[in-house]
Amino acid sequence: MPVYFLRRVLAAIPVMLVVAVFVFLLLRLTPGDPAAVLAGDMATPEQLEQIRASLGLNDPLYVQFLRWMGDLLRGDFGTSLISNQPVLDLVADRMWPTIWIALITITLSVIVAVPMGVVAAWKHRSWIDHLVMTFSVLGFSIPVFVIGYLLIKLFALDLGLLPVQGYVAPSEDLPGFAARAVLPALTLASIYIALIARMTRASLLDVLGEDYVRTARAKGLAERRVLFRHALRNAAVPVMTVIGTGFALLISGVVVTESVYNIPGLGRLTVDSIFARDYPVIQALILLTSGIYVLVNLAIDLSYSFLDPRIRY
Amino acid sequence: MPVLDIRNLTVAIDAKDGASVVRDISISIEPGETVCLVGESGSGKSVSSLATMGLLPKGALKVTGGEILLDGEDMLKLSPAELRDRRATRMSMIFQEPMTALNPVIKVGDQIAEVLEAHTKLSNAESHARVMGILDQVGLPDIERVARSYPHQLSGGQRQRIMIAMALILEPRLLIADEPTTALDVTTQLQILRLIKDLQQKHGTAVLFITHDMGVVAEIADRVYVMNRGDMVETGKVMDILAAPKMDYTRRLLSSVPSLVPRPPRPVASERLALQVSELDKIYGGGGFLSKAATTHAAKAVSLELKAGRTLGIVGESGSGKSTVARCVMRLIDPSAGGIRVGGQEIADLTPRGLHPFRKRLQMVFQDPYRSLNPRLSIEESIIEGPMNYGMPRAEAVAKAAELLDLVGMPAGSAKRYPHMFSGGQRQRIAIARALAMEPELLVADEAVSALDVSVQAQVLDLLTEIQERTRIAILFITHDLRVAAQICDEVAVMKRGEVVEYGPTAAVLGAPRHDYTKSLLAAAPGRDWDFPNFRPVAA
Amino acid sequence: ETTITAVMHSGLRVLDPVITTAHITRDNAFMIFDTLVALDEDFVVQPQMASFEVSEDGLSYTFTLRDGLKWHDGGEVTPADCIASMKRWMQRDGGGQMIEARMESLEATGDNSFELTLTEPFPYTLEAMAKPSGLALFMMPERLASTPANEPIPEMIGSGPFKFVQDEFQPGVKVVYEKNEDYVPAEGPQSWFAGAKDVKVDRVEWVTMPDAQTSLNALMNGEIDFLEQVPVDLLPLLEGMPGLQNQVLAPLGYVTIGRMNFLHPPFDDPKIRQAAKLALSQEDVLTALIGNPDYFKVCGAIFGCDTPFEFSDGSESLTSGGDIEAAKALLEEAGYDGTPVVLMQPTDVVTLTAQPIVAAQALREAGFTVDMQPMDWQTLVTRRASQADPADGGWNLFFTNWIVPEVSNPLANIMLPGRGDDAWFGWPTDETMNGLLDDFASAAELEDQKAAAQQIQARVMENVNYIHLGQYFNPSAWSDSLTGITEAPFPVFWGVEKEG
Amino acid sequence: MAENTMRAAFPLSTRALFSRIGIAPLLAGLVLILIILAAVCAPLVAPHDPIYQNPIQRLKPPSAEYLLGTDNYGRDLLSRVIWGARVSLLIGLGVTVMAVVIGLAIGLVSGFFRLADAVIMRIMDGLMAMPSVLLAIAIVSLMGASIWTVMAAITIPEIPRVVRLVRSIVLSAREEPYVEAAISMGTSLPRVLWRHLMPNTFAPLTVQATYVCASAILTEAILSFLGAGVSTETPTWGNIMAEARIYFRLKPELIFWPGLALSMCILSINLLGDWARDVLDPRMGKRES
Ligand SMILES: Nc1ncnc2c1ncn2[C@@H]1O[C@H](COP(=O)(O)OP(=O)(O)OP(=O)(O)O)[C@@H](O)[C@H]1O
Ligand SMILES: Nc1ncnc2c1ncn2[C@@H]1O[C@H](COP(=O)(O)OP(=O)(O)OP(=O)(O)O)[C@@H](O)[C@H]1O
Ligand SMILES: [Mg+2]
Ligand SMILES: [Mg+2]
Repeated sequence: MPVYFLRRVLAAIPVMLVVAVFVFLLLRLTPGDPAAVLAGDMATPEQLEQIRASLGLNDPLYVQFLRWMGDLLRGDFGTSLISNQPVLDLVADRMWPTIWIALITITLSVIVAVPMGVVAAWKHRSWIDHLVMTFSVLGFSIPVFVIGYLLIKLFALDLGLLPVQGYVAPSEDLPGFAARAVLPALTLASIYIALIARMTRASLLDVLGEDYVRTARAKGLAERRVLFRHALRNAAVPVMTVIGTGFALLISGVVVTESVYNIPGLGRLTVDSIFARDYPVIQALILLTSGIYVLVNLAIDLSYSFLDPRIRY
Repeated sequence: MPVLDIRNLTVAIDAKDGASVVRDISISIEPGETVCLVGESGSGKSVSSLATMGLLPKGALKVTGGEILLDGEDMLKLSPAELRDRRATRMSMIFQEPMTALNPVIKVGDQIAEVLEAHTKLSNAESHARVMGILDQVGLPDIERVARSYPHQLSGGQRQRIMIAMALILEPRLLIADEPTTALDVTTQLQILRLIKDLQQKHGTAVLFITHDMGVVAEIADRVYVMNRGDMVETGKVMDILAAPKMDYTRRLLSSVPSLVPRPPRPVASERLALQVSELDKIYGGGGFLSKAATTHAAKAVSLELKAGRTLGIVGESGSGKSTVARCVMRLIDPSAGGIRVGGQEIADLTPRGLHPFRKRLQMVFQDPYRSLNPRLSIEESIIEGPMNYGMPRAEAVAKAAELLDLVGMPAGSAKRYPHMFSGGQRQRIAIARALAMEPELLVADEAVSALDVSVQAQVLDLLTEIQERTRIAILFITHDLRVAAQICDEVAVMKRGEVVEYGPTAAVLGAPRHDYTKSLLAAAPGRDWDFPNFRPVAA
Repeated sequence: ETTITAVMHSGLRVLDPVITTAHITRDNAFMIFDTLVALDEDFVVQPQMASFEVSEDGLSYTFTLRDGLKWHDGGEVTPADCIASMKRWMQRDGGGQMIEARMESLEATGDNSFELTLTEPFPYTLEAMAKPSGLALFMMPERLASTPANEPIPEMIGSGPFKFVQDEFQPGVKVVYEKNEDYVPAEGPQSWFAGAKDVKVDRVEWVTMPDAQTSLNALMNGEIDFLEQVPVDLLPLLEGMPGLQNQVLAPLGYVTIGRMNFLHPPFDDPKIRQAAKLALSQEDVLTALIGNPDYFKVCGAIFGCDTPFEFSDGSESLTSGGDIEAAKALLEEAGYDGTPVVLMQPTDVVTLTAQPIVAAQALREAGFTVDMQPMDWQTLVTRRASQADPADGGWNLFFTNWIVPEVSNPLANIMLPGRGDDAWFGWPTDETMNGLLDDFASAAELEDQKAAAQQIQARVMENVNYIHLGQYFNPSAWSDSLTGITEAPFPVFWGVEKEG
Repeated sequence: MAENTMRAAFPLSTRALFSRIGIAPLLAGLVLILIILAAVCAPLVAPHDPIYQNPIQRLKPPSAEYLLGTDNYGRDLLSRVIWGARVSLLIGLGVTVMAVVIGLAIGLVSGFFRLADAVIMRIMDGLMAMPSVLLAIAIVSLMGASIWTVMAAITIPEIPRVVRLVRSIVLSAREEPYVEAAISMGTSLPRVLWRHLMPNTFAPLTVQATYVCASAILTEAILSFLGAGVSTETPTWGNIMAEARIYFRLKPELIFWPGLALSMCILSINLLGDWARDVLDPRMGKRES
């Protein structure tokens, strides 16, 4: 296990390097100029040039890249070109809302989606199955922001049950946090639930055709036991996998959800930074989200060995 | 009163006007009796047994007539809950594939205990004691450890013992065993058969034993039922059936079973060496940065020689390295050390490009006839691919394909059809035709008949013999079935754990084995005392 | 404790008001920093931190700091601080550079006074120092003001009515201000940026909401107190909502303009520029942009209607719905060869998406080939700095908006100077205009200034230095719990009270 | 027997169609055909010029002239939704074709050549790890928002998924005995790839393609929403909605109609994909995603 873990972590290095090179080149080889953003509307060309020089943007690309890499190795993610704050501070500030919303979404999704998928597989081809499948196809078919708007209209404006926007830290005001987290989490969960329910159903259907399920029935076990004790755990690996790869989807959804609900999280920080050409921040954020993605999927791979004793690392 | 009394059972496909797959069959089993249900693949053996357990796949098959009486109680009239209650307590079933029949993520001890949980009110301690008791009875070593193991940590034989323990823990009246030993090595098979017999005697259980292996039948059956395509053909005491079958179908089935007595040796026709393997070594795995994949030494210093027009058999238990040798010879994998000479030319260390000219001199027939033909190509396309790779014009190759298909006994006009339109036996013929199209000097057949019913197997073996006589091709024949080896091979090499432990003329090796391992293999072969094709015991 | 929660027009990211002309940075700076002198609602320069005296010959300006001025870190405000602040500002601001060009000396003359001496009279001096737009002149402690002009200052320490709460600042998300208890308001009634800046709440929080819909919802749900910009189309939603009110707080509003690239065809030809101008109609643009006519004003005056220099010479076609026929004729006459007009369209700025779309249709109708290229605003600002050929990375036309005070004075209006490569993007070379600007700068009397301004108006219309597309107004909305909100070119939070 | 003959004689009878295909995929196909027809014939079907602005007619409710009303530039919503189908479908199809073709080529190579595999998969892992919407926003805002950059931006993150799928199929298919048989018959590697391995990928790729297509159309809408989409002058369902979003409470129909078209379209594509999966390979569920 430790060896495997080490190997996987080492294997993540070239992946992150690919990400780093890609993002760096993407940012530098395409038009866009943080100096222009910084200087504002009335700046003259000459002022732009001065700012550019002072930001080090006139150095050759490889120099900039090596400088960035060197800084990274020393744990220095750089300083925002625009707001002049250390990138790490910015990220630390904006991280928690995103993490909280993501955690709530995942928990909610798993709690809702897995039973949905189980019931659908169990009642294969019944109306419940069709209902679940319809719902999950719908979940893939409606843009996140439309779902967001609909939920706001219904729960915040028409029924007046919840606030329409905002974020407060759970440590400050737990009920306030909860009230504001419900709608974004629901919005985000719509895709995730669809994804997980679908995968649970598909993989359970596969498993239900396996010999050991027949054996379990031949033992005279109750159907519920067959389903939850024998089938579900065997179906769990692909479901976990989808939770992992769906994480990328979650990040995308977060960007939109944070806009709709005005949550000061990492998604919006990234979008804002991209629009502002705030190179160090974009670089750090994409590297960070990619790193999290890699880690989450590593954690999920490791979880396989708990779900399925045949998998040993 | 019989324990199980199936009366006029009919099972059909669950659809409007669905065809019936089992028609009007009746089976009865007395307490303590072992009844064998035999028949070729698809004859309805499994369907009958699943119907008894109430485990027919929902929405696919349904019982449309008859009754199934278990101690006089009709299983077909029970509610699902009542039926569940009868399972494991009154009737139990064990399946063919012990790996997939056990839940891979639950410890085997828990899987057995689950039966007790579902049907009794024993305390944890009591239940644990019961589990240990039954594990002990099925002859498992170190039972505490075994109980805590997951299925994949046990060998095939051990897993099947677990299945048996699970089936018998509540001492059911009836045990149904659907091909419980087919996936096992002969030696393990013998142990399992003995175990079932022992337990049956101890508990007075009635056993319905499903198999297609006549050897097994001869070994254990009291009475035999023979099925063919959903119909019950014949039934009777085992000796009556084996010695004096009444129906043609049964006769054919029995006469297809190859005899364990080696056939008379053939004279050596040519001294030319088609294949010479010397000191071949193959080690799998290892290497790789930080990877700790264990290495497997799958072939150790294997040396073999094969003359033109002769057949060399490689036999041995599963995992002994037979396929490894074959694949090295074919250069589908790279040998770790040693030499392979084909027609005098060393090919062990050629690059893929250098190998190209020699490819056509070696061809292979694979085990699984369903996967060895590309399902998307017509069989003609599959056959002409090889010759055209070596520059034969298409028209000529097509003509040759037609010729070959005729040679292997395929109906005319089958060339344009696709593999799924043929039966397993036919597909194996096509695969042979494809190999022959290259006019190879050496044909490697890896378990080429193992997936076929005995009757089809006999036809394919005859075909190979006939072709060999005509073309003087050398055949490297890999099988785990000693009966087949005895009938087709001129020489036999016995492999064990990657080593050749005995090597010589078939008559010598199988007739008068010298190595202990060969002896134990032969001793374990079920029905070794019975000469099936001749309906009589083997002459001592 | 009372806190005003306000949603401003954009998120604050850049803090240094000398680095950027971004409005939000300036708005922020007005909370934290104070100015030496300030403009009141009559465009008159008033003392703020300092009283001033101008010598008879107009060459010497003496500033005397009022008592009790303190930095947020407790230090006294000294003339040295002010001088350093002015010098840094002069390096960057257009008005400041004009002063610097004429500056003889800038020196302290006592513990609380200093003197600016010029080589020639420059009547615009005080106005440049008081203007609330472009780069306004804010006073900072010397240690901050000595930061090089193209590097951001490291801290936000001012002497203004509010203190910046560094710990709670989240760039682009939230800025928090606390009342500066030590602040001593200036004399006189509050008027725009002049007079007493009397803070009546404990805290002000600016939060950013990227979605107009969301911020309006938040206001209607009572989650925020003040919304700087309400899309005019959405005003009907506010109508009849109890507890809310809305009003245009910046009565001068904004102007929207189109700027051409003078370096490349087709707009290097004045006739073709003229043709483009003829094709456009202020009403069409403004209707698409704003909708409700109560919130825009068709206005031919490049210095803005209701300003001292309101003239409308040469703007007939713009204000009367455009003259497509004349445009066609002129285009024909100029021999336009179909060179595509590369029109940059920002996709992410709500107040700038409509202009290119309407303009593209009008230009096409007049016979132009239009190549409209959508891009985000930041790409646009980068690209507009490129002098390359429009076919490879350059441009021909883009649109932008200004608040009226940014254009209302000829010397503040950055689009006017015609100094080629040194001019604002578009790089016109226009000696006539430069001459007129000099005339204006040296005009001592208002009447002379007006005469020069009128000629500048005519010149802009004739040479089409840019296309003036009219004025529009942005309603703000707030909850009834706020009182004392006053008109100003942009929202100020002193004088505002919050109940409860 | 009679029944069989009937079936053979009238293979397309409605009943047979329904029973063989099922109602949902049939309806989905119908909806999709309608949308494609509308897209192809947009110039004929649309009552107005989709980009002609008429400021006086801004934000008008539905009327005989403007069946669905007008947007904030006074453009006809119905015409924009119809024309929007064009671009949205073009983006969906374009992305699908590019992602599948590129992914297939890379996946085949990667699945078969161990050396290349190591490098390619690292790159693919890298691409996969980058959040796709963020990547797309970055690409679009950096390179300028034209249909082509939007398409490229959406394609790039889809490629690794296709590559992984193709590679996994190739990896398992190359162990198939018929592939070994071909090799032992002296078939060259490129030919083995082309003739024996690639066809195995078609069924799963068809299914994957439907999902790629659906998600591309959706991603375009999200990009528009975030301000990194195609110019509002070229109507796409995404940017019609994005542009109208501030009118969500005032004139919800501006979002409703394009949203309905979008969702119906994606729903249909997804349903067809599910159907294709059931038909082509009932066990594909495991490989997906
Ligand atoms: N789920 C099913 N749906 C439809 N037909 C089935 C199903 N299962 C079995 N059959 C059919 O029933 C017939 C009998 O099958 P069965 O499995 O009983 O054969 P068998 O005698 O057990 O063969 P084998 O020796 O290969 O196990 C076959 O023709 C088979 O095609
Ligand atoms: N590709 C491989 N990588 C690693 N080990 C392998 C590989 N193929 C086979 N082995 C191992 O090599 C040994 C010999 O395998 P081989 O397939 O040659 O046995 P076999 O005699 O053909 O058995 P069977 O009768 O089951 O086909 C076994 O222990 C097997 O697990
Ligand atoms: Mg069977
Ligand atoms: Mg083998």
